[in-house]
Amino acid sequence: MSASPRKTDIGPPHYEQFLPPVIKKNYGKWLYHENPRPGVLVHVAESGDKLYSVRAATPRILNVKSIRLFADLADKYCGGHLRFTSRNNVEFLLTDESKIDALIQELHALGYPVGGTGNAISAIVHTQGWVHCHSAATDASGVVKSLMDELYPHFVNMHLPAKLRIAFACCLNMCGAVHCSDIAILGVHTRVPDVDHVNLPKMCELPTLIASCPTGAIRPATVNGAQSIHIEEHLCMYCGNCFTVCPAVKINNAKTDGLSIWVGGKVSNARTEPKFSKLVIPFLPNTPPRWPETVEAVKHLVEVYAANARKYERMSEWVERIGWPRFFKLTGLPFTKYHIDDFTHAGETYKRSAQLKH
Amino acid sequence: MSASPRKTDIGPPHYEQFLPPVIKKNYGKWLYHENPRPGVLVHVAESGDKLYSVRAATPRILNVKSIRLFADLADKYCGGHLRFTSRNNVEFLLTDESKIDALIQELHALGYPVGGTGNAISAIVHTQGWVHCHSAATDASGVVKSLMDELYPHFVNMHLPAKLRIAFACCLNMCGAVHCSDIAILGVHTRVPDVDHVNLPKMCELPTLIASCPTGAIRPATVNGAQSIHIEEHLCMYCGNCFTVCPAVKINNAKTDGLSIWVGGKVSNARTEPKFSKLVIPFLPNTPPRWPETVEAVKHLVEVYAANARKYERMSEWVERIGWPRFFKLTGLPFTKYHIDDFTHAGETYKRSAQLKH
Amino acid sequence: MSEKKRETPLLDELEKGPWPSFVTELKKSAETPVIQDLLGQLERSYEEHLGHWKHGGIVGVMGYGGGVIGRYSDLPEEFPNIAHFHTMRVNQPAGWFYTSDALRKIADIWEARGSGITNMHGSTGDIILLGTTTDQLEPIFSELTNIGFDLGGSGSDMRTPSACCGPARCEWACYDTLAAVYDFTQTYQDELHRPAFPYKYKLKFAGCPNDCVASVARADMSFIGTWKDEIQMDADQVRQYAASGRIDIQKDVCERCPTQCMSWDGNNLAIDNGECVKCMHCINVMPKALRPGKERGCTILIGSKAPIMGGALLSSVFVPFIEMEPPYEDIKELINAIWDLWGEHGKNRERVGEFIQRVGLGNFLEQIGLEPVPEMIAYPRTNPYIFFGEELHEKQA
Amino acid sequence: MSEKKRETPLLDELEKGPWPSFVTELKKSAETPVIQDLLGQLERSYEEHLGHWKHGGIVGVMGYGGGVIGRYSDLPEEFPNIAHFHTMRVNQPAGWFYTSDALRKIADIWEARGSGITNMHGSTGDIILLGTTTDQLEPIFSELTNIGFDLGGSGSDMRTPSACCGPARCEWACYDTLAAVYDFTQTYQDELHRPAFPYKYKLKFAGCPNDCVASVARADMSFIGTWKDEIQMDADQVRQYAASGRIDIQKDVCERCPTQCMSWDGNNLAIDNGECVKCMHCINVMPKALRPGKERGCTILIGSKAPIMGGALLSSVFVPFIEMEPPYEDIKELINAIWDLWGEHGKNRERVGEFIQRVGLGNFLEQIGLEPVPEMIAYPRTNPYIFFGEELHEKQA
Ligand code: SRM
Ligand code: SRM
Ligand code: SRM
Ligand code: SRM
Ligand code: SF4
Ligand code: SF4
Ligand code: SF4
Ligand code: SF4
Ligand code: SF4
Ligand code: SF4
Ligand code: SF4
Ligand code: SF4
Repeated sequence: MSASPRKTDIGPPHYEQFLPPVIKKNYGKWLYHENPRPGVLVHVAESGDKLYSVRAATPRILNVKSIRLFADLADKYCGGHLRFTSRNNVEFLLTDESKIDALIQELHALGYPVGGTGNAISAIVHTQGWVHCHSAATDASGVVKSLMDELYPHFVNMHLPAKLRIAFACCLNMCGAVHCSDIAILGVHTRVPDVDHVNLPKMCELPTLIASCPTGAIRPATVNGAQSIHIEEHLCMYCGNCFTVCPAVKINNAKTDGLSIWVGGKVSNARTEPKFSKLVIPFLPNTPPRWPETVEAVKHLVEVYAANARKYERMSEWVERIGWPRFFKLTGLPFTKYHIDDFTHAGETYKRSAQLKH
Repeated sequence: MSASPRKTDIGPPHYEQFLPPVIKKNYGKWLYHENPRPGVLVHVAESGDKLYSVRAATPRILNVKSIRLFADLADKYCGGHLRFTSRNNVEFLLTDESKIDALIQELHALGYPVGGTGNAISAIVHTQGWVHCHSAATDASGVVKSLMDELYPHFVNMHLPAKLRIAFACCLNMCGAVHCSDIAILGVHTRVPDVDHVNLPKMCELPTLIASCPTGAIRPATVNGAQSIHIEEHLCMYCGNCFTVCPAVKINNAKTDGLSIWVGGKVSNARTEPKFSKLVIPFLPNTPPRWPETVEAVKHLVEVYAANARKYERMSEWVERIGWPRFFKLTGLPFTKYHIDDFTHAGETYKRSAQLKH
Repeated sequence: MSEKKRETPLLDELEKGPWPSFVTELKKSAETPVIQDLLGQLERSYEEHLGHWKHGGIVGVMGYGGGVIGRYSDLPEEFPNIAHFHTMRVNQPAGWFYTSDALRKIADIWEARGSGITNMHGSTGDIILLGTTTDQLEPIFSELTNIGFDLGGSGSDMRTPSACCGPARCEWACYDTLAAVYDFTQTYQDELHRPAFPYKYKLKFAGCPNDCVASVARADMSFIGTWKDEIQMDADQVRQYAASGRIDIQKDVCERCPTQCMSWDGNNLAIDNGECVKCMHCINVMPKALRPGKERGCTILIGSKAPIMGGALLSSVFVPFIEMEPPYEDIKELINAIWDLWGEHGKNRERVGEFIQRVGLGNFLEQIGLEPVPEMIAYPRTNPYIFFGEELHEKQA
Repeated sequence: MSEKKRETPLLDELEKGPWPSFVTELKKSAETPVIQDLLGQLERSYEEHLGHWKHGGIVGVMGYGGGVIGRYSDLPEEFPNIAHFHTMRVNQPAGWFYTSDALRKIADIWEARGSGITNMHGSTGDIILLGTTTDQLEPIFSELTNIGFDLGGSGSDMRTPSACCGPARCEWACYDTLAAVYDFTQTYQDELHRPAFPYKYKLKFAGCPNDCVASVARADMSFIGTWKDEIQMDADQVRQYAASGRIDIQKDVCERCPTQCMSWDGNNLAIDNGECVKCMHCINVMPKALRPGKERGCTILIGSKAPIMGGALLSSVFVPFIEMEPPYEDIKELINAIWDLWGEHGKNRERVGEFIQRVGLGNFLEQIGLEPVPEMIAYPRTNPYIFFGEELHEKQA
């Protein structure tokens, strides 16, 4: 192949070539949809045509061998057409309703369960972790796998009050959009980074490094003769941004890295406006291979939510109705000073009224 | 008198000596109240006793001669008992319902109209202005008098959807607590202060002066030999705090001082939480003796509110229901870049959702 | 100059109209030279659109640092009788209750030794005696103390506390606001008269969440009455309100309840009191039928202020619920702890509300020894910038 | 070392349980030395609770600055086969639609020249090819372009835009998200491949306010479909939903409407469309009965991002409503104006959302020549610190 002249800036292939005939024909002319069973959607067009989507879970890390399996299934059931979702599930696009059961059976047999639609827990948006990233406070795929093994029943059923979106990110860069999820798990560093004064001068630009600190904790300093930096411990909140711009400032710490849990974020505009996730568990220990403390904590949050929220009430909407004091009571989670914001807009998060439940 | 030994730290007289018998008897045992007519409240005690309060307007600036008139009325109608309110009205405390009409007639005759109760516009909380303060961008009592002459019908009636609280302050120090009123009028300086370099060194402490600037616009500078300051024009938003700590930095400016209008603040916890007033008219000219532009603007706001708000809906609650875009449409007020916050928490005021009326 | 009456054509405009006129009040003493000059300078301000006051040296009474605001005309030659025109702040009686007798005594003193002009009252709550000369301050002070009055606050001290009429004239008072404001004012006389704080510190006492003294907006410490148990209801009275037709209980009451915790079936009103946030609305609308509960106390909030310098603040929850029983020991311990901490670490002209934001509410609570509770916040932090400090892993260990 | 299979007792634990296992995915290529070392290093991380990757020099393909993330093991001696383990980001097709054929071609290339491990997909939307060596980058790139694929973004460039399935598979799409994402991606190929911005710039296209690509939280520019006119209603279908008993129209629909602009009398559903804020809830609950209106377009919001460094932001309204018609000239003019301004005045690693807050939304709009409208704000300023500048009085004059 590589004989042919070098091509650049061609951009992605045009999507049209990937659309199945039923979509080409009814493009933009869909009338409504139904969700007959978990993981199955049917979209009905003005023309009366029907498109069946069967959604299956993936670990997101996919071996090309598995991709070929999906391709084979697509050929067998969907005239070769499939897609992936914004939450990393795979969707098979059928026109023949009668083939759905067989497809689902094959998928389950291959270990890719069908579900994630409607008021369920869909796949966890997540990140690289120890598999590929340098700033990970914990692994991503392992935590996600451990969680979804436990939350599995909520993926293959649709019994929750509303959609429950879970996200995971392995460091404060938050590549998984944990900042706006119903439940978010965030890897956190909790110690001031160690500075490698020997390599720093070679590896990093001081101005960029100093500018990288959100709290201005980094000061220039001369360490055994060489230009380096000093970190004001009391100003450091371990975000790791210095490490992002300078590998000689080591943020990873086997003993003190851990996980934190956040709830009540939301992206859609449905009913209530989009909002950020809020801290509910500041720190949990980093315990591979199964992170039992984290799994328990998330499971507990899901259960309390499921037991108390009203129909069509997202996690955030439920908490706002009952109020945060009640949330901490119901979940039994301790409220600490760590929960109280102390960054730039902290004052905006204080309760500035006497409207309280006593 | 002044022969007697010098007393200090005695504090205010004990309130009990000022309470009328009916209050002493029913203290803390009031059952309910009614508001039979504008300016008249009747409080009924568990004992069945009734206390009638007749509320009259004052200009707040009171001549001792007027205070004696009030004292005489209190003797004649109330066994010598009266009080003032947190909004500077005077309240006469009667037990004999039959005397109310006569009292009201005398008060009107003396020029102190009765009203301000219930869903009305009560007295305007205000400040010193040119009568006594040094940093006033405009006069207080004159603007208030001009406004209340026009809003008078809303003081002597109770036809508004809810209480409408108006406040006035003559500079950004906001002694009148305009920051949380349904409608607020705020005197504003709009030019960088003039520095009197000759007197500054004698009159002011440089560190205090420099520290006084919320935006850090004040820099030390040597002006014709002497230590003085330089003000970064683009950083100055004319708050006048430098003048408060240093009279040599002159903030008052006959040509450019003016007034601004704010709406939608609230103090009570009723229904909705307390909130700040928001800017709706950035600048109106300073036009004594009657400030027609300001009077017109406020009157217009009251009318639009009265015509559109629902029963028991404070200004802020009405605006929040219809939304700010609709508010600017209904009032016809121009929306400008001045309305968009650009101070510390500005980003918190941006609309961060797609929930819009189109 | 102060002989002949001054022309005040602009001010005269403000004697017209139905609202009581401050110009008329001034002119009631038109015969005095002081008022002549005051009118003259004010007319001049109206002509020029410019104030003519300046602050000069601190003035006051012996042993006090607060209570007097020094004022000087910047046109002393033209208006010699107001060259000095200081304000005295006199601590009002709790709830602004007076007898005619007390008012006359104040009037006499002020007419004899001052301008005869007052503000009833200043917006912190004091009786404002507007305009006198330095030499009169001491005599006025001793005459005031002789009739039982004292000065209020000014400068960086505890400011004159104020309170709503509370149990004296209101059925909704959840604690005795008058007893409280009197007690705290007396307890802190030294802090009130002798400025020793980084900045001013204001206390306001409101008997219920209607907050009729605007404490949540204008007090460094806001005491807002509230209750814990069920709203007291008289079911017949509810029905009478419904019958009266003056209010629509479903629309005007239930649907306006912030927590939607009320339901009305046309005959019975049910309140899910556990969900009630004590906003007062339903009680306000039906005072004959509903009343605050019986387990009463107050919510203490902290830190409100005007914009200077970091921006205006509303007070935020500090103690969600506490009973208000004299001698208020627990509360005074808290206040002393706050004053010690803020007094030591607060910057010059930094209000306590700004101080708390600077050091962080969590640290602030830790320093004064108060447990953080979720009632203190609207919602937990959304940013992950958590200062764990060493404790975290000590705790783990 | 990479000869004999590595023991991975900890990772093996993650092959248990019903959820598909990434470990199993890795082991599907257990025969390759690369995966042996990857498993080995990962097992090591699980033992030590520590990652073993470092970033080193920038790597990439000729003429591009983005699209490849350089990764190096910090234990190269022990795991030589992953000493270099770079990620290639491949720009996904709009809406993530594929044919089996296209997927097989990618699989073949990646198996031959890379680890054979992918992410379908990365959270920006790219196909992530996880792990190869520097010398393979060019050959892989040319083979990818030969099958019609190109690299995505990384570094301070425009990042790979993404879109929801939109009109291809959704009845609620208010504009053609696939056409739009394709057009903008092609228009800005240079900005996508050659980092020249202060920081990254992400575009996400959602067909309606449900925002199925999380654009409001994760895109510097969020295109959210919406409509202007009435919600389309099929009254019979509404009644059938009511009859079905599956939803209570009063409780589940009307009472959950954020503006309370719907009313249901048991037979007819009325919508006061003027008050509707297009939240989608009622439509979501009754897809057979309700649909977005016919006058469709999108709301453009700007500035969302993760916490680094000033704190996370949601996008804020930039253009309240605009029709989405190719070639999208007006929008492209706006984008170019933003990139010019931000490109010139933005600080290194300052996202556009942070830039706007620093310079002030008002000034930002003025600079790019857009009129401020109240739709852009939640509420007007509450602080009086207004920078009037000279214009004010020029205007007056
Ligand atoms: C396939 C997908 C779009 C894509 O191009 O990939 C999609 C597809 C649909 N979404 Fe979505 N949404 C998809 C991600 C999202 C996201 C983004 C995310 O999760 O990161 C959101 C925002 C979530 C949030 O707010 O945090 C999202 C918020 C919604 C909502 C609003 C839910 C709410 O009440 O807030 C609806 C409406 C509903 O569910 O009733 C919706 C509805 C739908 C419908 C019913 C639209 C339709 O008529 O076809 C589709 C089936 C939903 C289902 O799964 O039951 N979709 N949807 C995404 C599937 C992800 C997955 O594999 O699970
Ligand atoms: C006399 C006074 C307290 C005092 O000790 O001086 C007072 C007295 C009463 N207030 Fe008040 N309020 C007084 C200032 C306030 C303030 C403070 C202020 O205006 O600066 C507020 C907060 C205003 C705000 O939120 O901005 C205030 C918010 C209320 C409310 C809540 C109104 C609302 O819906 O938000 C009520 C309840 C009601 O009106 O139904 C209330 C109710 C009452 C009642 C009915 C209480 C009672 O049962 O006696 C009293 C008669 C009200 C009336 O005027 O109709 N009072 N009230 C103050 C009279 C001021 C005046 O002269 O007009
Ligand atoms: C007299 C009074 C206004 C009135 O006409 O009622 C007043 C008058 C002054 N205030 Fe005030 N403030 C008065 C109540 C207030 C209030 C309202 C309140 O206390 O409820 C506030 C807003 C609430 C607060 O405390 O934040 C208030 C916020 C200020 C500020 C801004 C403080 C801040 O932190 O933002 C200043 C500036 C300063 O302290 O330097 C200030 C400063 C001043 C000064 C001393 C001007 C100065 O820079 O020296 C004024 C003296 C005027 C004069 O010539 O007499 N005054 N001041 C009020 C006191 C009368 C009394 O004791 O009863
Ligand atoms: C691969 C991916 C995570 C994943 O597993 O899916 C990823 C991986 C990295 N991200 Fe990310 N980000 C990825 C999507 C995101 C997202 C989500 C999104 O785009 O929707 C975000 C949050 C939204 C946003 O842009 O703010 C995100 C916010 C960051 C940040 C913080 C940026 C900020 O302004 O706060 C950084 C730090 C930085 O840029 O230096 C970052 C930096 C990184 C770096 C390059 C680490 C670094 O410091 O160099 C990671 C490389 C990992 C690796 O070894 O491959 N990544 N990153 C995602 C890109 C795949 C793709 O192209 O499809
Ligand atoms: S979240 Fe942090 S550790 Fe995880 S992939 Fe993104 S940058 Fe790497
Ligand atoms: S970890 Fe974050 S806070 Fe700490 S020094 Fe580095 S950049 Fe600053
Ligand atoms: S608001 Fe300003 S000008 Fe008016 S009295 Fe207070 S400090 Fe003086
Ligand atoms: S007026 Fe305010 S902003 Fe301007 S220099 Fe003085 S203190 Fe600073
Ligand atoms: S605050 Fe409450 S108790 Fe005090 S007067 Fe107002 S309504 Fe009555
Ligand atoms: S007091 Fe307020 S919150 Fe409580 S029931 Fe009445 S209206 Fe509802
Ligand atoms: S964002 Fe709207 S249009 Fe796009 S898939 Fe989701 S629901 Fe459909
Ligand atoms: S779309 Fe939302 S706002 Fe509009 S009517 Fe339906 S529920 Fe109400």
